[in-house]
Amino acid sequence: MHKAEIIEKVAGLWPEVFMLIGATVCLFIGLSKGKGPRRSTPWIAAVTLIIAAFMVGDNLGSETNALAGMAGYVKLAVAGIGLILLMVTAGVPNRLRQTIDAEAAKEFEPGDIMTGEFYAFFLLSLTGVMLTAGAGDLVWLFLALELTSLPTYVMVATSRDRVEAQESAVKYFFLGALSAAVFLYGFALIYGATGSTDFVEITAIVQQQMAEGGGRLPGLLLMGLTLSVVGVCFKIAAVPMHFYTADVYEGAATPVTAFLAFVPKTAGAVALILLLSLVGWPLPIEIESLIWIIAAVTMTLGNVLGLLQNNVKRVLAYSSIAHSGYILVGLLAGPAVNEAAGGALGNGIAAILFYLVAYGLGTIASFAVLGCLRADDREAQTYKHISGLHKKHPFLAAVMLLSVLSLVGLPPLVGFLGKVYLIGSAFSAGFTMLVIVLVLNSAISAAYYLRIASACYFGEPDDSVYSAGIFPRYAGALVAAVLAVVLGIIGNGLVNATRNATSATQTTAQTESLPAQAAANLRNINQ
Amino acid sequence: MPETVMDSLTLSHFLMTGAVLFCLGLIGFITRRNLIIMFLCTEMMFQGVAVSLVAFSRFHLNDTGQTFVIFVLTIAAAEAALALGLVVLLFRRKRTLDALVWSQLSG
Amino acid sequence: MNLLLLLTIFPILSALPLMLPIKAFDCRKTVWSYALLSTLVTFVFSLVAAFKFDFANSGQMQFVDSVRWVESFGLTFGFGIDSISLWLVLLTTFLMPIIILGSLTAVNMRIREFYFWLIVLETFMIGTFVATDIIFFYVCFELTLVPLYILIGVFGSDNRLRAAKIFFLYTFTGSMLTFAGVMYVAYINVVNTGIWSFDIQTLYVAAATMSGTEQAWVLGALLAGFAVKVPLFPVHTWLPLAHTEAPTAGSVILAGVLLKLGTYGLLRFALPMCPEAVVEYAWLIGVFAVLGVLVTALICWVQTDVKKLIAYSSVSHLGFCVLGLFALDADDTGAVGSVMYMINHGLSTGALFLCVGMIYERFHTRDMAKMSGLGRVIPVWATFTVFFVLASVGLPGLNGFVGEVLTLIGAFLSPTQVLGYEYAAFAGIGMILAAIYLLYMVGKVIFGPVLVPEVHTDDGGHELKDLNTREIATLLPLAAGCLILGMLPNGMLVSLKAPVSQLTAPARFVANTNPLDTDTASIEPGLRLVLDAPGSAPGLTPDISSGIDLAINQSTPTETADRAAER
Amino acid sequence: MPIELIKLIPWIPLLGAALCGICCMKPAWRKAAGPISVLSIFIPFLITCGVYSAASGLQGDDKIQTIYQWMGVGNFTVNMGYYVDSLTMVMLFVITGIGSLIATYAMGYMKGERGYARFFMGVSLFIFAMTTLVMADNLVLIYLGWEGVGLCSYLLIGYYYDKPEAVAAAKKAFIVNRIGDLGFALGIFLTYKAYGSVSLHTVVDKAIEFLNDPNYTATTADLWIPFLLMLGAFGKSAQIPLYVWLPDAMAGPTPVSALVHAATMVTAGVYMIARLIPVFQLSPYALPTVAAVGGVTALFAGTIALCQYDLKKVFAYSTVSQLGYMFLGVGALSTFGGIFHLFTHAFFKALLFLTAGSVMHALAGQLDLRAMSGLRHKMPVTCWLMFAGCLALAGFPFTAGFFSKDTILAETLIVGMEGNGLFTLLALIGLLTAFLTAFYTFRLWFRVFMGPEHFEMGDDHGHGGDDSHDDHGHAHEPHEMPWWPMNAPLAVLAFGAIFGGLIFSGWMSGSIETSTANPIAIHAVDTHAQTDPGYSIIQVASDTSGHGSEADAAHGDEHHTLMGMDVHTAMMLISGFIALLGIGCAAYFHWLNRPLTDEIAKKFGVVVEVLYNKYYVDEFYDAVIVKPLRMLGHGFFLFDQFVINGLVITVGYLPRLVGWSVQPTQSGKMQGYGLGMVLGVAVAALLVFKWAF
Repeated sequence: MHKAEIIEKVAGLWPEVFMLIGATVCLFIGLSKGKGPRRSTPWIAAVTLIIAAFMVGDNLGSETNALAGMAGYVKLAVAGIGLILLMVTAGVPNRLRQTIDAEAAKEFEPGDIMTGEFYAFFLLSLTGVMLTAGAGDLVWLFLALELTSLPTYVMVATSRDRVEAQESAVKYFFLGALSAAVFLYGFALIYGATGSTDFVEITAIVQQQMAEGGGRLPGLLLMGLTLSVVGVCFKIAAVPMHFYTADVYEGAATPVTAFLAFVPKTAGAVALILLLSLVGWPLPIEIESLIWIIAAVTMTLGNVLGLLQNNVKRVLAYSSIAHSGYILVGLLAGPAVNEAAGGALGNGIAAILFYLVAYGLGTIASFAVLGCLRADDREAQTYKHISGLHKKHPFLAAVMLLSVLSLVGLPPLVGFLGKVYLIGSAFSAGFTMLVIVLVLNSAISAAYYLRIASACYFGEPDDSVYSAGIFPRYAGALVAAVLAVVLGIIGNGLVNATRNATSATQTTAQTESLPAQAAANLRNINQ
Repeated sequence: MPETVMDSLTLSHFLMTGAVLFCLGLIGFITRRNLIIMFLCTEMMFQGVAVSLVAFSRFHLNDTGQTFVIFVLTIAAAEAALALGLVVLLFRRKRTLDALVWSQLSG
Repeated sequence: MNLLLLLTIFPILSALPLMLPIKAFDCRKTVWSYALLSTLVTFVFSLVAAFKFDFANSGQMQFVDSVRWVESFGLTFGFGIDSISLWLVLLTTFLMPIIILGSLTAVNMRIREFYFWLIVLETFMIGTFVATDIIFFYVCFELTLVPLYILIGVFGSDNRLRAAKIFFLYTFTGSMLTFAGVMYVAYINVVNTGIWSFDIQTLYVAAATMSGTEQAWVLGALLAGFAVKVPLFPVHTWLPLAHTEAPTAGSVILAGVLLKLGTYGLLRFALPMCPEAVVEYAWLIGVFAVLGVLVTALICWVQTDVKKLIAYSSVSHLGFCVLGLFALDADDTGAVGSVMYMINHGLSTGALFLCVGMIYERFHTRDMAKMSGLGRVIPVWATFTVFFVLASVGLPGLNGFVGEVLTLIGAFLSPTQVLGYEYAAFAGIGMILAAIYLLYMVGKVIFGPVLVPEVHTDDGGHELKDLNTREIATLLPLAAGCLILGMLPNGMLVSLKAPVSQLTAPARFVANTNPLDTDTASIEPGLRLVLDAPGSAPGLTPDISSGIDLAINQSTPTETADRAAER
Repeated sequence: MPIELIKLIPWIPLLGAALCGICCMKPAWRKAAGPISVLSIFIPFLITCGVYSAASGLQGDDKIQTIYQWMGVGNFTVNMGYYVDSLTMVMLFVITGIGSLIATYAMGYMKGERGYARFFMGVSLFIFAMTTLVMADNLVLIYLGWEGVGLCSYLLIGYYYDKPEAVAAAKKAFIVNRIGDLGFALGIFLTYKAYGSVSLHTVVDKAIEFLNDPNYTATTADLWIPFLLMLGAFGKSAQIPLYVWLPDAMAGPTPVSALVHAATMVTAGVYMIARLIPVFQLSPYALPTVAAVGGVTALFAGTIALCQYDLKKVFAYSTVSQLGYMFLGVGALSTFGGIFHLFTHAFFKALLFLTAGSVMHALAGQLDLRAMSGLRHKMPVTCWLMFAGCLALAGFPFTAGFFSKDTILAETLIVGMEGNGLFTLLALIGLLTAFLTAFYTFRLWFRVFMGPEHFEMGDDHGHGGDDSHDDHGHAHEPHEMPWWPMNAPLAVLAFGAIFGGLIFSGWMSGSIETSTANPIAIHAVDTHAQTDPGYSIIQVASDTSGHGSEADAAHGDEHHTLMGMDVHTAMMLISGFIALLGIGCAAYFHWLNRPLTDEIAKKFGVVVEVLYNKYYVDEFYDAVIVKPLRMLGHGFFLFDQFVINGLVITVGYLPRLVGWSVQPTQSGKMQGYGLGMVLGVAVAALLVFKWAF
C-alpha cells in the first residue's frame, strides 16, 4: 500500500477518528468527581455526533470517490439516528438516583458513577458501525463489528440496576462471543479459500475461481461465507442466532434496548452486504437458498412469537427479529438485476439501507414511548402499562400509534415505503414466493402491533403508571415519529440517497457482469 | 527429524486442529454451566480460528493471516477483560457462577 | 389548486383544528356544527366538481393532476376522475354530512375525536376514488382502516375491541396480498418498459402482457384484498361483527362507502388487469357471489338483532354487485348495473343503519323480540324505515331495483364461459329472500301489537318521541336520493357506460372472442337454439368487432408508454 | 282531447298519493285525503273517456307514447313510455272507472278511521301502479307496475298493522307475489335475450312474425319464456300453486279487497298473458298449461269456497276460481273471453265485496256466515245489490257473468271438440265449477239475507279496534248504508253487473281484435304436426278462434255443433241451466231446508273439514317450504358462526399455534440458546455442504 493511499484512506476516516476522540473525552470527563462535568458528557456526545455527521456529509459532497456509496450513507444515517438515540438514552445513567433499591444502596455500585462512560460506550459503538460501513478488509470488518458490539455489552449490563439487566448482559455477551467466534471462523475460511482479506482482491479471486470452476465456487469459500453469514446473523438478530433477542431486549433499560434494536442491526446488515458482495449477485445458489430459508424462518418466527407476548418490550424484540427477516429479503435481491432507468425500486441493497432507517425510526419511537413511562418505580413494559395511554398521555399514545403503524407498514408512513422498496426489489430478483411470505408475515405482525395500538387507545389507564418526566426522551420520540411520517410523505430524498449510495452498482449494471460490479462498487468505497 | 515431522503435517492437519479446537469450544459452551469455563470455551473457539488462520497464512505464503491473528488475540483480550468484569458483577449479585441461575427472562 | 386535490385534502385539513386545544370545541354542539360545516363544504366542492365534469367524455379521466411523492419509485399522488369515481365521490361526500347530522346525540364521549376521525376518514375515502396511481389508491385504501378501527374500537358497543381487531386484521391481511399483486404488476411493467410506474393506465398496458398463470395469481392477490372488503362469501364474517359493534356513523360509512372500495377495486383493477383469469375464474366468483346472496339472505331471516340483520343483508346485496361486475355481457349491463348498485346500496342500506341507530338511541337495544308495533308509536320513523326497506328490497321505482335488474340481466346475458342464466336465476331467488327477511323485520318491529322497550332519552327521561326535525333532515335527503335514482337513473347509467366499457373491454374481448373449444360443445342444445335463433341478434351475438375496437381504444400501449417515458 | 293527456293518467294518482301522504301528517288534514284520492282516480277516468276515440284510432308507432328514457345501458333501453291500444283502454276503463266507484264507497266506509289518509294514499298509489302496469310499453315498466301493485297490496292488506294476522297476510301476499315476480323477471331477461328488446311492440311484432313464418322453428327460449312469464301471472293472479296469499289478503279493509284483490290487481296476470299472447303461442305447451292451471284452480277454489264461513273468504275463493276461468279463457286462445270475463268480473266481484263490506260494517266486523241470517229487512238495499252481484257471479242468464263465462266455456269446448281431450275435460270442469259457483254464491246470499232474522254483532268497534268509529251511534243494531257515498256507487256497479254483458260484448270483442291480445293464426307449421303433441291444440285453436272472437264464433259454427246447435248457443243453454240448478240447490239447502244441510255436513264431516281447511295447502307449504327454509337459515347461521368463522379464527390462530410450538426454544437458558445457535450453524453448514457437493 502506498503512502498516499494510506493518507487518503485515513482522510476518509476522519469522522470515525473524531468520534473516537469524542468518546475518549467523554470517558475522561466521566471520571471526574464533580457532577457538573459528568453531566456535560451527553452534550459532548451530541456535539461529537453532529460534527461527525457534518464531516461525513462534507466528504460526501466533495470527495465522492473516497466515500461514495453505502459507507457515507450509513455513517450519516447512524450519526443522525444516533442523535435521536442520544435523546432517548438521556437519563439512563442517572436512573439509579431515581430508584430506591435497598440492596443497591448498601454496596458499591459501578452503575452509580457511569454517567460519562455510558456516553463513551455509546459513541464507540456508533463508531463501530461507521467503521463497519467503511470496511474493505475482513480484519477491518471483524474489528469494526467487535467495536460495535463490545460497548453494547457494557451498556446493557450497567443500564439498570436490576437482575434482569445483568441477566440480559450475560446472555448478550456470552452468546455474542459465541457468534463472533462463528463468523470469525467464517472469515478465516474465506481467507483460506482466497488467500487474501482484502475485499477487492477477494472479489477478483472469487471471479477467477468461478470462471475456472464453471460458475461454481470452491467449497471452502462457500463454507466460509455460510459461517460468516450465519455468525453475523447474531448482529441482526436473525435465525438461528436470534435466541438472545427477546431476553436481552427485555432486560436492558428501554432506551438501551432502542439502541440495541438499531445499532448492531445496522452493523450486521451492512456487514452482510459487504460479505455477500464478495461473491456478488445473483448469489451462488447455495447461499441464496440458505438466506432464503433464514429470511422466511426469521420473519415467521419473529412474528409468531411476537403474538404470544405480554411484555411490549419482548413484542418489539420479536418484531425486531421479524424485520431482520424482511431485511434479508432485500439482501437476497441484491443490487438491481434489471433496474429501471427511471427509478430506484428494484435495488435490494438500497432497499435495505432505506429499511434500516425506516425500521430504526419506528422502533426507536416506540421504545422511547415506553421509556417515557414508569410503573411502580419500574420500567413500563407490559400491555397493561400502556393501556389507556391515550387518556393520560395523548401525545405518547399518538407517537406509539404512528410508530407501530409505520412498523406494520401502513402507508404513507416510512415503513410502507420500506416495504415497497423491499418487495419491489424482491420481485425484480424473482423472489415471488418470498414476497408472499413477507406480506403474510406483515399481516401476522399487524396483530400484535395492533394490540399495542389497541391498548393505547381503547384500554383503561393503569393507575400505577406515571411519566418518567425525562424531557429529551419525549423529544426523541417525537422526532422519530415525525420523521417516520415526514419521510413517508416526502421520502424521495431518502430514496435518492439510498440510490446514490448504491449508484456505482447501477451505472455498471448494464455493461459488467455482476461480481465485477460488486467489485467496482467496493473499489469505490475503499479507495 | 523435526523437519520430517513438519513435512508430514499438511495444511489439513492444522485446519483439523483448529476445527477440533473450535468444536471443543462449542461443545464446552453448551455443556458447561460455569460462566468462567463457558467464557474460556469461547476463547478456545477463537484460538481454534487463530490456528486455522495461521495455517492458511502459511499455506498462502502471505502474512495477512498472521496479522489477523494478532487482532483476534487483541479482541480476545478485550473480551476477556469485559467477561471478567461482568462475571464479577454477576457473582456479586447471585453469589454463584452457575449460568442457569440467569434464566429468569424467557418466553 | 386542482379541485380534486382540494376536495381530497380539505377534510383532513379541516379536521386538524379539532385536535388542537381549542376551548370552543369542548361544546358538543360547536364541534358537531363544525364537523357538519366541514363536510358540507366538501360536499359543495364535490358538487362543483360534478358541475365542471364533462359528462360527454365521462370515460376520460378529468381534473387530472398529480402531486409528487417518491419519484424515484415512480410513486405519485396522481388523481383524476371519470364518472365512476365521480359518482362514488359524490356518494361519499353526500353521505358524510348526513352521517354527522345523524350523530349529534349518538356519541357521548371523546366527541372531538369522533368527528376528527370521521372527517379524516372522508379524505381517505375520497382519495381511493380519485387515485389514478395504484399505490396512492392503496395508501388511501389502507388508511381507511385506521379511522374506522378507532371509531369501532372507541365508540362501539360491548364487543367492540374484538370487532375492531377482527375488522382490521381481516381486511389488512387481504390487502397485504393485494399489495403484493399490485407490486407484481408494476414489476411486469418494469420488465416491459424499464420504468417503475404505478400509474393505473400504464399498469393496464403492462398487465396485458402477463401470461394466463400470472394473471390468475394477480387476480387471486387482488381478490384477497377486495373480496374481503366487499365482502364476498365466504370471507364475510368480519362484516356482521363490525357492523353490530360499530357506532351508527361507522356502520353507515362502512356499508355506504367502504364496502364499495372492494367492488370498486375489482372493477378498476381486477377486470382490466387480468382479463383472461377473470374469464376463466368468473364462474367461481359467480358461484361464491350467488352463494353469498342466498346463504346470507337466509341467515338474515333468523337474526334477532336488527342491525345484524341489515349487516348480513349487505353481504347478500353485494353478492349481486359482484355478480354484475363479472358478468361481462356484451353491453356491460351487468357492470354498469353493478356500479349503480354500489351507489344504491350506499344510500338505502346506509339509511337503514341510520334508522336502526335512531331506535337504538331511544331504546338502547336492537333486539327484535323486545320491540313491536313501532309504527303506531313512532310513525314517522316507521314510514322512513319502510321506505328504505322497500328501496333495499328492490322495489321498482326506487333505486335498488335499477341496479338489481341490471346486474341480473348482465349475469343472464353473460357469455356462457363467463357466467350464465343459472347465476341470474339463483341470484334472483335472493330477491325473494330479501323480501322475506326484510318484511319479516318490518313485520316484527314496525307492525304488530305495540311493544315498546324501556326508553332512554338524552336528558334522562323516558318519553318516547318520534323523529325530530334533525333526524328527519338526516333521512330525507337519502329518501329523495333513493326516489330520484329510482325514477331517473338514466343520466347516471349513460355516464357510466363509457368508463365501465373501457374497464371491462379486455375481459369482454377475451370472453367473446376466445371461447374455449369445449364451451361451444358444452352449451346445452337448448341454448344453442337460442344462439342460432334469428331474433337473438343484438343481445347475444358476441360483439367481436366492438370488443376489438374497445380493446384498442382502451389500451393504446404505445401512447401510454410514451406518456410514462416523458415523465 | 289530445292524446298526449293519456301520459298524465298514471301520474295524477301518484300526485294524489303524495297529497294524501301530506294529509297523513296532521289529523286535521286527514279528511281531505278521501276526496283527493277519488278525484285523482276520477280525473284519469275522464281522461280515458276523453281520449278514447283518439286512442282507438292510433296506428303503428303512434301507439307508443314515450315520456322519457327510464334506463338504458347499451342495447338494454327501457322507456317510461306507454303503449296505447284498445286493450289498454279497456283496462284503463276498468281500473279508473271501478277504481273511482270503490274509492267513493271507501270514503264512507273508512270514515273516521285513524289511518284514513294512509288508506287513500295506498289506494291512489295503487292506481298509479296499476295504470302503469296496463299502459306500459315495455316489460320492465310492466314489472314496475307489477311490483308496485304488489307493494300497495302489501301496504293495504297490512292496513290494520297491529293485527298480527293482517301483518302476516300482507307479508305472505308480498312474498308469494315475489316468487311469481322472479319468474316474471327471468321471463323478461330471457325475452330480452331472445328478442333483443323488452319493448312490447317489438316483442309482439317479432313473435307474430315468427308465427307467420312457416320456416320458423321454435327455440328453447321460445319454449321457456311463456312458462317464466306464466309464473309471474300465476303469482299475481292467485293461481295454483301460488294462490294461497289471496284468501289471507282479505285481512285488509273491504274496499281494498274489492279494488285490489278482486277487480284489478289480480287480473294483471290475465292481462299480461293476453297482451303477450303471440309470445305464448310460440310455445306449444304454454297455453294448454295456462288453461289447465286455470281450470283446475277454478274447480279447486270453487270447492273450497263451498265450505267457508267467512263472508270475504268465500268471495276470495270465488275470485280465485273466477280468475281460473279467465286463465282457462286465454289458455283456450280466447283472449276475448278472458278479458271479457275480467271486465264483467270487475263489476260484480267489486259489488259483492263492497256489499259484503256493508254487511260487515253493519254488524261491527262480523263476517261469520253462521252468525247472521235474514238480514234482508235490516239492510234491504244491500240485500238486493248483493243479489244482483250474486246473479252475475252465478252466471244467471243474461247477466254480465253469464255472457263472459259462457264465451270461455264455449271456446274451450270448441278447442276440445277439435280433438284435444284436455280442453274437453277443462270445459267439463268449467261447467262443474259453474254449478259450484252458483251454489256457493247463493248459499252465502241465502244464508245472510234469507231465513229467520238472526245476527251476532262482531267484536270490532269499527275496524281494527279503532276507537273513533262510534259516531254511528247504534253499533248494536245493523243498519243500512247511506246512499252517498256508499250505496250509490254500488248501484252503478250493480247496473254493470247485470247489464254489462249485453252492453259491452260487442265493444269488447272489437277492442280485443284491434289490440295485441288478438291471437294469431298459425299457418303451415306442418313440420311440427306429427312430432309435437302440443301443436295440434294451438293450430286448431288458432284455426277456430284465430280471427277475433266474432269471426271465430262464426268459424265454430261451420264445424262444430253441440246438441244440434252452434256451440255458443248450446253452451248458453247448458250453463244457464246449470246456474239455475245451482241457485235452486242453494235455495233448497241454505234457505228452505237448512237442518238437512247441517245433517249432510255432519255426515261428510271429513270432507267439510278438509274443504274448510282449504285442503291444508297452507300447512303443507309451511311444512314443506317455509319451515325447512327457516331451518336452513338457522343452519346457515350456525354454519356461518361456527364453521366459516371458526375456520377464520383457526387460521387466525395458526400463527399462535406455531408460536406456541416454538416457544419452548425461548427457554431463557443460555445453554439452550447456545445449543440452538450451534445447531443452526451446523444445519446451515450441512445444508450448504449438501447443496454444494
